[in-house]
Amino acid sequence: MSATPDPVPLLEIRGLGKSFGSIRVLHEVDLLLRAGEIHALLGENGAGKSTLIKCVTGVHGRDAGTVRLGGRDIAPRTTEEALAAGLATVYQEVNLLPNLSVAQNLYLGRQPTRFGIVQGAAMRRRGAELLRGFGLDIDLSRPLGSYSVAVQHVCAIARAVDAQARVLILDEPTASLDSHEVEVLLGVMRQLAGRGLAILFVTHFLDQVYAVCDRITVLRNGRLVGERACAALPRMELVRMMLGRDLEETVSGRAVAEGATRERIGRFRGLGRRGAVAPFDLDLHRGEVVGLAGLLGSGRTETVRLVFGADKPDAGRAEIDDRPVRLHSPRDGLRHRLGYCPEERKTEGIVAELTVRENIVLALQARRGLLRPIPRREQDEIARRFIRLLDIRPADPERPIGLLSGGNQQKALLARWLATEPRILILDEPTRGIDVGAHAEIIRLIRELCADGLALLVVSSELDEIVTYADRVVVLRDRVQVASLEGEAISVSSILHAIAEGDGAASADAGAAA
Amino acid sequence: MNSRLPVIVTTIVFLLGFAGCGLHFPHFASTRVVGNLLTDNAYLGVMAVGMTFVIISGGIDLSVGAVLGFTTVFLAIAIGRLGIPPLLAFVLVLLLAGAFGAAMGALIQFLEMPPFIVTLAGMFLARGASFLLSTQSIPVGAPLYDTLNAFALHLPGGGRLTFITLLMLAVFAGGIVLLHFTRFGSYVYALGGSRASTALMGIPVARTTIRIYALSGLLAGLSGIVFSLYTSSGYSLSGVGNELDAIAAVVIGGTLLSGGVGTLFGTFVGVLIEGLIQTYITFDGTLSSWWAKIVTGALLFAFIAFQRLMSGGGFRRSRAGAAAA
Amino acid sequence: MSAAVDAPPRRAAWRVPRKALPQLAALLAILLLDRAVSPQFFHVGLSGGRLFGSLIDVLNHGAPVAMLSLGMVLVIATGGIDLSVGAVMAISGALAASLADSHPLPVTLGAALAVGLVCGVWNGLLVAWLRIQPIVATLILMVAGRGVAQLITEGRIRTFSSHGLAWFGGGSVLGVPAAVVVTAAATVLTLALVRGTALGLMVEATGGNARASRLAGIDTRAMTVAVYAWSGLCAAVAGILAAADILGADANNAGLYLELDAILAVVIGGTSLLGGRFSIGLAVVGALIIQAMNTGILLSGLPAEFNLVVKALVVLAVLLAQSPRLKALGLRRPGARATGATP
Amino acid sequence: RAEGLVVGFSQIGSESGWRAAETTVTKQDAKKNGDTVKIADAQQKQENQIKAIRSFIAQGVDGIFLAPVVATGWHQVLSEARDAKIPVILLDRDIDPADKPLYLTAVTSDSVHEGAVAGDWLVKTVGAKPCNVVEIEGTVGASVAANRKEGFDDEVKKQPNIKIIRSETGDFTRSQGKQVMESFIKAENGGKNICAVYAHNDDMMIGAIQAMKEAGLKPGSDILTVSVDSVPDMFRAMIAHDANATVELTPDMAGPAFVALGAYKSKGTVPPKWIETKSVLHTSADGDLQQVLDQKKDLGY
Ligand SMILES: Nc1ncnc2c1ncn2[C@@H]1O[C@H](COP(=O)(O)OP(=O)(O)OP(=O)(O)O)[C@@H](O)[C@H]1O
Ligand SMILES: Nc1ncnc2c1ncn2[C@@H]1O[C@H](COP(=O)(O)OP(=O)(O)OP(=O)(O)O)[C@@H](O)[C@H]1O
Ligand SMILES: [Mg+2]
Ligand SMILES: [Mg+2]
Repeated sequence: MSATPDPVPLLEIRGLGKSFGSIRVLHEVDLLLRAGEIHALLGENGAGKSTLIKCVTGVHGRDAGTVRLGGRDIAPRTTEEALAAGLATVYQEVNLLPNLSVAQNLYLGRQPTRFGIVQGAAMRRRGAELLRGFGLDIDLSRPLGSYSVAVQHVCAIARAVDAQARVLILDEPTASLDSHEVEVLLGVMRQLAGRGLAILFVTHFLDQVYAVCDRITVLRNGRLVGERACAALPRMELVRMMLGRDLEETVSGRAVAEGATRERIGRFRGLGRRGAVAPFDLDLHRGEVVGLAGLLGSGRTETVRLVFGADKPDAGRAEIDDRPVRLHSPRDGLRHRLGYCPEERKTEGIVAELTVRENIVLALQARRGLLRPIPRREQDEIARRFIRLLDIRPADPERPIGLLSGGNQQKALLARWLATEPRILILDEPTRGIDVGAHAEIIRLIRELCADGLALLVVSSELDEIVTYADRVVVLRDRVQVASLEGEAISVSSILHAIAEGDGAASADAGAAA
Repeated sequence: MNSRLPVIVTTIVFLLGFAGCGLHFPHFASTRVVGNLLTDNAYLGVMAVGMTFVIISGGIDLSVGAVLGFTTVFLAIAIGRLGIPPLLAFVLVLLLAGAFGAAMGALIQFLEMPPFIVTLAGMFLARGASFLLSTQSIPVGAPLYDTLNAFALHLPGGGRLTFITLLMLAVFAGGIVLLHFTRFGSYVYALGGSRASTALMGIPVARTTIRIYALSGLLAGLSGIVFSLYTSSGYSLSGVGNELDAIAAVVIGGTLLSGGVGTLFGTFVGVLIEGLIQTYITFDGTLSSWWAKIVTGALLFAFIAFQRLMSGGGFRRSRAGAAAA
Repeated sequence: MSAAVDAPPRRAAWRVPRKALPQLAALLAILLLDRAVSPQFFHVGLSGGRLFGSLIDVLNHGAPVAMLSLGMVLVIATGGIDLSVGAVMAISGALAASLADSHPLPVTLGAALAVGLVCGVWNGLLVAWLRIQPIVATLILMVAGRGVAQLITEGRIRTFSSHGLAWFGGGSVLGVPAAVVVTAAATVLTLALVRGTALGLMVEATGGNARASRLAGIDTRAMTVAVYAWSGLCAAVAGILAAADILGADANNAGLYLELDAILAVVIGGTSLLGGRFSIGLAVVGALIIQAMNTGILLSGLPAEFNLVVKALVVLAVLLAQSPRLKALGLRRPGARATGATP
Repeated sequence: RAEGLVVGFSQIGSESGWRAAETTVTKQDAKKNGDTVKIADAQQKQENQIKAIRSFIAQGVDGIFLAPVVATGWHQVLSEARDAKIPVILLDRDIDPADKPLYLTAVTSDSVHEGAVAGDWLVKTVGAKPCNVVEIEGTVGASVAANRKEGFDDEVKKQPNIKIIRSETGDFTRSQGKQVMESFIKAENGGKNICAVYAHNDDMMIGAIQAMKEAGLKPGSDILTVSVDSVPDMFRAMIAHDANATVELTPDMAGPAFVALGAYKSKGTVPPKWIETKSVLHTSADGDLQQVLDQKKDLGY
């Protein structure tokens, strides 16, 4: 691991309590962070991890408790003050500015200036250096918004790392990264810890925890479950701490019986869009899960958007049930019983201020049309059913969805599409930011769904996850389909091979612009 | 590059428009007309600079026209009636206008009230205040005014670059430096991109917001000074509706009202385009007052539509969430 | 700014069940103020079979702005804005007045409404298809529209004598002025249209997050065109009322600056200019608040040059009263940053 | 070479029927003497008028007519006109005396005088009876409004029996005039305390007349009315005995102006600095109301 942590805590959180209105979100939480250690903060979706972080860094005020940094009480009222005190944070939602250049985003507030004039060139040079440290080689003068979430997330991390703070807080930084970028990031974290930085690390990937962390603090329903040394804590034990119950081991292997009829629902030929993806062929069958694998920026999202009709293809044709159809808008997709859970939850998924109920019935309502409003009773019924089915927490259908934790928002979005009883369901990074428990549930769900005869098209950066449920894996590289693996041929190594095949540069231009 | 395109297009559109008028009317393509175009829109230009800052930061300021009116009356009374030395009066009024803007910024920031409404109330207040000062129009007889107005760089062909023209150009230059080359400028864009994110990045949101509106108020005051030089008088009704002209100029210049995107040069061209439309109308002169309005609208539409089409109006997918209007 | 991140932002704050309280309280307060400046404010009598009194005036003169706010509230809920309503009022009024004496009433009304609809659709197309920013898109019609209206009346005040059209100004139903009846009916109709169908949900979704709504299969463009069309229609009705009120169409002044009052009414009604959640009923209340204020100023006999200052102060007071931030300092609203978090 | 002069006319706007009439008449006059007139509508904005004048100069017109929206702020642009040797004639409103040398002549009525005429009529009509007057003012800040108020108020102040009890702005428009009158009626005990209304223009008065009728009052007898402009609708009202008196403000300001300009251009004769148009008083008692109305019909009111 990293440098041996010295005993005196650098950051000391004691008895921290927080409630939003009537809802108590945090109860007397303690957390000790020592200089030079990497400390994992774990818990289910909605456990209160992000809230804890926001209370410490001055986004929220806290109701009770003390925070001491280097033995001094601190009570930052804004992230600005927190930063000044030495707490650099990457919050769960990528919080950078899509309209500013990458360089500006990296150095906003710390731009090098002479006589008040920002030294653009110098800034870009330093920025390029910094990003290369993360294996990212992109044009820093282009607006950040033109790069994929993954790229944006790396920039956010780089920004925080560069802040020269004493404590670095990372809230699910790896959620949208692929294995390669995760490796790079973990490497950087080790280095920093080696330099004596204290790092608080929130994630749902236990492997990553065991790979870098020294200690683990676990929250459940806003309560401290305990702090353990990583080495002394077996995985099963950890999961029990998080869920408060055992996680029944997920059996791997295909869901549906091999003999099941492979009746074809969707058939796509030569579908493509300039600047997004090269023309590709794709078949989708009843009760089949097709996995889309590839590096970041390989064009997976673009691919599925074309299939759904979110973007207009400029080439190729689509057939549903062997009848040619026009999929040029989401409404077309909806009409032909397709569903699509987008990757970018915040900007393309939820309508933050609407309630969970309204968000769930939205697509169904759109399908029924303006003049056939869903009666309130039916809405409540639907909402309650899916809240139960997906165990969305808190189980309050009338809460603005914006107030839910990231993972629970994701579940609500899944519910939105399941409510429309689609025949083809497209999931772009469905398990991103989902806790171990829910993760297992969603995978089970995917299985059940295809057992019920759905055709699923799943984009995921987690290969071992794809392997567990995919009947077929389509691999993309640089916006081109490079391989399609069937049945027994599917394995993490074979996918990796297909991705890497022949060119190691694939990762270099990850997220390189369209 | 995505943010450059509209400006380039707008500029082209303006040049085409000017060329068109030049061919259409004999006396049009002259330095004199160009000089007039700048002089007559100097006050609007100054006002539009402030408006650009506000709009890029995702806000809006409806009070500027009224502040202009107030300033002219204030100056007329201070200089014309109370005999306060002009320069001192200028300083006073600028301080007043700046403070007024800052106050509105504070309301917007700390009470989370929508800028549109706060500044609308500000508009009523400023206009009302100028009524209270005086409902008559008051001449300003100050030697300084005459000397400043007399001063002008003469262009070949009867054109003149007057003092207020140069002042406007200076304001634009200063604004460009401030907006495009300083930290403050980048904060302005940041706020327009996303207030929430900006705050989470540890940028002083409150201070920046207040400064932006203070700046807008200040420049509105300055445009009031320009206007009072322009007419050497003060009148409580001057500047009615100018806020809309300024907003239109800014937006025609390719700035997004949703904030985060835009340039000052674009605004400059926007001001010229508005001026050009008016000059066209007066040069034509055969239009009845209602046809004049209709044609103004039509030209406005023509410019904007043409602009949209040239910069590819189609439904493009952009991941720049905030920028996606 | 935490509010905007993960706490209910301003708009959500309006949704607390007692959300109507601030507006209603403000209205009551202003009415009482009016009562203070003119003792017989609440007196309501009958004159010529028509209710008569300052209170009735408030309703009667509030009608046009209330009509406008019915359309405006939907436009704003989608995150747009419609500056052209004043001009559209002028056009429809001018058309109605110039047709009234030569054509049967249905034709007159039909034409006036149709022209309003056309204007609205035009705005909608500019916003939804050419994707011009609403404020500019509607600015075009705001400028040109008044010209069109003057073109119809040739710049003069076009008076008419048709009793049919005049009824909308002078007529009454069971003593209630026609304008009030019409507006009330329109309000009910709008509510039925919006809450009786899925329109309300879809508009709020579109205003809340247009991209997400589109991906959820909502036809956001059609939605946009629809709301602007409705706004145009409402403006046309307001135009008819205004013309009927003075038995003539005054193309130059009809609806001048009313767009601002309408927007103000909507915001006072608690709908955010950022789009999303909206309330039709409260927008109408907002319109009444504004009119109650104006009538009060007239009754007070205050010198004319004070009017604007008073108006500004009242507006600020009303908005302050309902500012979520102030509430936050009072009852600690979710997400409100407890600024004194020092242990 | 009085033939075919090119004249630029910077018109204030088209805010009222009277304004429209002035514009129409100007066009008609121009057609009569075979001149061409370029009209620029300033939409109530001085800056637009200045822009218009500048572009007239740039186009090298033979003369400029200016209906100034305010009295002040013309020095600079008028000097430019003088430097360009283009004579300027003011229509219907005068400007700051300091700028007298900058224009050829001013064809205006005296709006203070108009107010005085109205006041004088009221004084004569009520005689010694006590009389409470309510006044509906023009747009706050408009010089005409200020002057017509001044003229009227001074005239009635001399009489102890006449009191101005209320005064509000009606923005020169019918609907505002109506709304203001309604509030006056409510505030003055159903209008029983009101003996006369004075409005700064006819449009507002016509609105007020409507308000009185709706309140069950008889304008013209229960409450006396006097206003300024003499637009056709006011004559119709007087013929119907709904109104008592209106002071004429002729829309034909351009006629004399063209004459003066023509003479100046051809023979260089310098006209007097002020060509005053008469402010005739019309009352419902006159016999010739119908004729006057017929003359006014096609003037584009
Ligand atoms: N602003 C808020 N107002 C009300 N409730 C909130 C607010 N923010 C968070 N919550 C609630 O607090 C609880 C904890 O949320 P939090 O985001 O901290 O969970 P988390 O541990 O980060 O989950 P995840 O792993 O999915 O990110 C959730 O139930 C959420 O609904
Ligand atoms: N609107 C856009 N403008 C410019 N570039 C874009 C845009 N959208 C996507 N890109 C780029 O296109 C590439 C493909 O993006 P896409 O998200 O499809 O890749 P992916 O394989 O889905 O990766 P991810 O794991 O992020 O989904 C990304 O590198 C992204 O930077
Ligand atoms: Mg979280
Ligand atoms: Mg993707």
